[in-house]
Amino acid sequence: MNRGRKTRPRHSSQDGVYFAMEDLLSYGLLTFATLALPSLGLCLAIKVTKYFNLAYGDIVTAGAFLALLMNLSFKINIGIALLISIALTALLGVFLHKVVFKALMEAKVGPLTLLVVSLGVGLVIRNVVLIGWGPQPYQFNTPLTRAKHLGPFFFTPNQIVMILICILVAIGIFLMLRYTQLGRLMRATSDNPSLSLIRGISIEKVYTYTWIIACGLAAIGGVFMGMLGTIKPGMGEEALVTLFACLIVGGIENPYGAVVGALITAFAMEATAIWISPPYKVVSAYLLMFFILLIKPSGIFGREKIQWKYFLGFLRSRQ
Amino acid sequence: MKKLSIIAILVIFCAVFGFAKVNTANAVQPIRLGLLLPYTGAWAWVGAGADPGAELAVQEINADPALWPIHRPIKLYKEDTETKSAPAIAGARKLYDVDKVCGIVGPTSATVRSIIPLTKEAGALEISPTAGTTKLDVIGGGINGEYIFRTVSSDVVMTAGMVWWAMNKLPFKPTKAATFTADTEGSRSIKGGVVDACKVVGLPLVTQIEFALNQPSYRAELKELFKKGPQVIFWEANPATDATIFKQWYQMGYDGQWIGSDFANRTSAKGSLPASEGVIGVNPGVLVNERTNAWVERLNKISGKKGATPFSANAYDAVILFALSIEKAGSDSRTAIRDALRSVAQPPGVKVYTYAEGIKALRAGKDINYEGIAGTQDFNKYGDPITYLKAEVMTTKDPSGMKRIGTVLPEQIKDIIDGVLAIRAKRAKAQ
Amino acid sequence: MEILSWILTIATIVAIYSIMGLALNVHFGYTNLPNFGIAGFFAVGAYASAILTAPHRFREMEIFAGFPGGVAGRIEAPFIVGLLAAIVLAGVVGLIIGIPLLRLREDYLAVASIGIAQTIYYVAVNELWLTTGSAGIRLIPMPTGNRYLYFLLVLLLLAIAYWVVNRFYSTPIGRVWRGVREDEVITASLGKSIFRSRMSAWIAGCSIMGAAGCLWAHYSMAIQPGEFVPTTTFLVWIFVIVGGLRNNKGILLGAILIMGFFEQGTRFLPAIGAPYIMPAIRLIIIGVLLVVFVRFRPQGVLPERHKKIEAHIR
Amino acid sequence: MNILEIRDLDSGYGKALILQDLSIDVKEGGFTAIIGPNGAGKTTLLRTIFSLCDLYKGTISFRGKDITRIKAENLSDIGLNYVPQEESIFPSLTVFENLRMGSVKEKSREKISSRLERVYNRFPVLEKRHGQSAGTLSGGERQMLAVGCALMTDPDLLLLDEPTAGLAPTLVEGLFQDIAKLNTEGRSLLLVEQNAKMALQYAHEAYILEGGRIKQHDDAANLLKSEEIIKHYLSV
Repeated sequence: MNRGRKTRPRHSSQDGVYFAMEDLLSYGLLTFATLALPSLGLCLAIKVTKYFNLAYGDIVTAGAFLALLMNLSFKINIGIALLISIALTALLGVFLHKVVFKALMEAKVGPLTLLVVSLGVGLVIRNVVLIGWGPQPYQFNTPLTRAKHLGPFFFTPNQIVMILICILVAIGIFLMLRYTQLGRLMRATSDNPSLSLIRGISIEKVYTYTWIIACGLAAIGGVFMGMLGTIKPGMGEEALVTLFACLIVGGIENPYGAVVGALITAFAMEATAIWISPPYKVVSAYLLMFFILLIKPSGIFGREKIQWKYFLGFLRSRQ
Repeated sequence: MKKLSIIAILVIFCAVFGFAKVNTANAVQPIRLGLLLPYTGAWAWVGAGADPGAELAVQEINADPALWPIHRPIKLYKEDTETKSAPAIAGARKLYDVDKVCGIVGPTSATVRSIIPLTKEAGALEISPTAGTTKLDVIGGGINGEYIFRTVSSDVVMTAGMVWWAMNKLPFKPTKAATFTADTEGSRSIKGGVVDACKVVGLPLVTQIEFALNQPSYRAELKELFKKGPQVIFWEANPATDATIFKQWYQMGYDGQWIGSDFANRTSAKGSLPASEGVIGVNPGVLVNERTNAWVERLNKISGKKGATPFSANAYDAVILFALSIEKAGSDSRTAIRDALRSVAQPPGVKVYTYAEGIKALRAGKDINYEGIAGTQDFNKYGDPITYLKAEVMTTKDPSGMKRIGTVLPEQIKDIIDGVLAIRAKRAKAQ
Repeated sequence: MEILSWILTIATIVAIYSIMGLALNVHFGYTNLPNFGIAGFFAVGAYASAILTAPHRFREMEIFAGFPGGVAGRIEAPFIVGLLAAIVLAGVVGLIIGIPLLRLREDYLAVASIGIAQTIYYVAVNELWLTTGSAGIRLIPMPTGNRYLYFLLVLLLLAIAYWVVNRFYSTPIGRVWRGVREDEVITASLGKSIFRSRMSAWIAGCSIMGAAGCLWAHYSMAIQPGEFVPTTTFLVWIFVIVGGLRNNKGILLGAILIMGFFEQGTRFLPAIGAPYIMPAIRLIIIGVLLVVFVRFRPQGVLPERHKKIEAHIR
Repeated sequence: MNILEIRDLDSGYGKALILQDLSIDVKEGGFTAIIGPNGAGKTTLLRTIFSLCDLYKGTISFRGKDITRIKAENLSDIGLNYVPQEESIFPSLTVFENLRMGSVKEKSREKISSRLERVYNRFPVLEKRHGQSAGTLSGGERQMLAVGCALMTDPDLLLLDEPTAGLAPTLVEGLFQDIAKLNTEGRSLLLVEQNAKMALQYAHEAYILEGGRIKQHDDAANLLKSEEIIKHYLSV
């Protein structure tokens, strides 16, 4: 009846199980490499600015296209193109913050209003990219290489570099948050913006730095997504809800949670592709998100306990 | 505030329709012809490919006032379907009701089925230059009052060509094949055709995989695809997805000859080369001879691109057929044009190869049979022609990304097509 | 009078979208539930009705072309059954989804509901036996057989939806909804279950969206999953915000302005450059409009009739 | 000489006018208390001074200089600091980091470490809790930390918002002594307090705020004697 389901691989032999594990490990890690940094960036943005920015997906797109511009039009090596793209995307983020969001935040509108506004901003970015590059897909100009078996993994050299960069940058961000003055300022502003003002912290500056970091991470994520797949105007928008799934799984304002959430989501997605049905890969991320929201809305690292009673509690609730 | 908004509405209203009125105030009343294509959305490349063909046809028809059909020039009214049915319906409605076109050229498989009822109601003729979906195989051509014709052949023809190529033109004789198709209507239509055609030629399909478009990775799907070692993979996706598929296919080091459909085009090649080196596409294409070469040259002046863009020949034929039908009908009445189409497109009649030839023959009182650029455009009872197919290979050696390696002629694949149609008729009866 | 026919086409689209706008008003305007999954409920309604009412011939054609037949075309129910099924099913789906969603903070709810709509989209694409996948369902009958009469039917249903949504504003349940919106604590202290009143508003809105989906399916006579993408949701949001959130007249006005004049009126403008540029500019303008309206006129063109909070709760 | 002068002040949040026609002075080296019932606008007053509320009318001058247009984040530079009532510390930062946030703008390392030392000397418990997350501190320790943070800029005028709210009664006395010590060291204090009796015992002068307006102003000692005051505010 359902032809889509016929594609479900069946791993019955020992060999098959081994290969499935290899797939899961390799593909899971690669998907993780594309999700982790944007997820961390989005987490920092939400942690500090306290609203959900739906334009973030399109900032990821912008990062990929800026690197593409450098890589294809100016014939710059992809590594340097990535660095330039990080800088330009960060600038874009700061620009958007100063022009659109700053005034609204100062007017003390609610987080939902900012969310709706960011929707409009995302629409603008996506379509500017569309006008600039057209609807067709692009690829970075990188040498084509075959993947090799390395222990339980199956990667190309570029992919190994990507995973390493991803892990190193994530660790760098954690160290920055923990041990630098900027990290302290970001945590303080996240804890209590008005107390930060009293203490003499210029929260506007903190917001600016946060956007620089968040958009820089978005650019890396966009380039990685482009390296694995293709670059097209809708790429970030498609990834956005998956990024939110990563955040919600890990606890929305927890940077460690964002990365671990990305890891869990990536493996859940690839496991779904291997064992259930490839088209439902993305759905599995959403379902994971709903499940977490149902039993532990603060994420797996949240303080509250798992609330199984929510499953049925609503039937009885009288207040 | 309320009054203000009502006034604002009225002002916009007047502005919009005033603009529409200005358009109609021309001295010589041109014949109005609608062009409904996806200029945006997922299939934007189809609209962009077909559009210059229609433009070229109109330019050639309007070039000599002496040869204008019913002594009036043709004017194209273009609407964008955005590859979605809501805008397609609004666009078609605008073409029929506001622009008062005498018929529509378009749209694609994605939206054609939403437009058919409107065309039926308008009593007009609709010629789709791009909709190959096999779901149109049993409608149109005057059956049930649905006058939907195509200048592109049904996917049955294209898939027959794909399978024929696999069996006859590859350096080896394949014994195991697989399908790797997206879950869209177009791709399913291709897959259905391939499955039936493989039955006809006796090529076993070892794996059939469907996947969702635009995913970041297809590694799991590819792994599954190559488990049973197919030598030929019949595939259809879209350019964005092709790029990902071929890159990952190359990275994973698999073998196999990919054969694609009309989606194996230049856009796809540009996105996926160099990984897709050697991938073959079998799709509607003009013959290589003096006539078509000259035509391609004329087209290039309009499109600004080298070579025939996808579906441009089909769109060209559709507009020429419209013009000839109008002359034959002697008026731009929708129903008259509709009823005149078959008498200018198919035997009996003198074979004509250009618009000028055709209109001269019509004025001389002869019956004509237009032989198009894309194919002979002789419609079967469902309004479908069998067009020429070409085979191209994706390669970095050609600057456009694709090199033509051969042509598939209708007579070569006729047996396969008949076989497929027989299988389908049997299946429909069994239900 | 063919121009009238075209205006009627646009008016029908506007009317169907207005119904969705009214439903969003119940969700967001009355109860502060930012539903960003409108397209999902729209799809549920459209598919429910399409599957039930599609003719046998559709199934026969599917099978001829080598596709699995699926449920659509087996039942051939009349329109009214399709409409009721759309309303009920959208409500049931709303109920199931509402259980985890309605306990969330509003912005979490917004993000999660985008995921819901996408999930429904993927189900529509992949469950061939039910929805025939990306190919969609066609040959859906238009109940009145005639577009002019169908417009009247849509208008009638819009009037009913308008009346119902307007009634909600002043009925006790509507007052509780607005009470929940303004101050949960006060409302809870008056012994009203926040969760239940939210749920009732949520289901009511979802059902209305389902009805709009049904009307759309029978109007376009062919549906496919590609229509139920987030852009549909965003369009509804934009015209609701521009027209005036929490004011039903404003929503109708917004639908006419955005869905009618802006979306359709720009079809009359000459094309600039590549053909994808004009629609992109249209969306950019919509994005900018959204930002500008939220920034400078958050209450929309027609603001809410002001009533004191105390009057909401009895 | 007044260190702080507030004249004809109207302020509030958005459209809600809370304080009306308010005039208050704090003397150089003085200890002024503002007492009043819940919802009188005491916290709003301090937030207005610190540019965290919307000011509609009136002037606020610090050492004769108008500060109504100075942003909140820059007020600590000119010798003013504020200890809010609730959420007066950053719970996810450690005690040390909290104190470090107190002097964000200070560049010189020696100044920071000498001030840190002074705070640790004054509140030795904070040094013990040095690396502990501030969210895990007890109520009294939190207040000490909040005051300590404010002292990190070495302010001339300190605004205190109900420092004893929520503390165990045994701790209240001690905290007030600490506060009074700050005053004797030469710092001017503006204290908002619900515990009127205690506040009046330590403060020099006091204002009584009710319904957003000043109801009475006198020396603390006089107010403490006034029967009406005792009846209204001290009997609670």
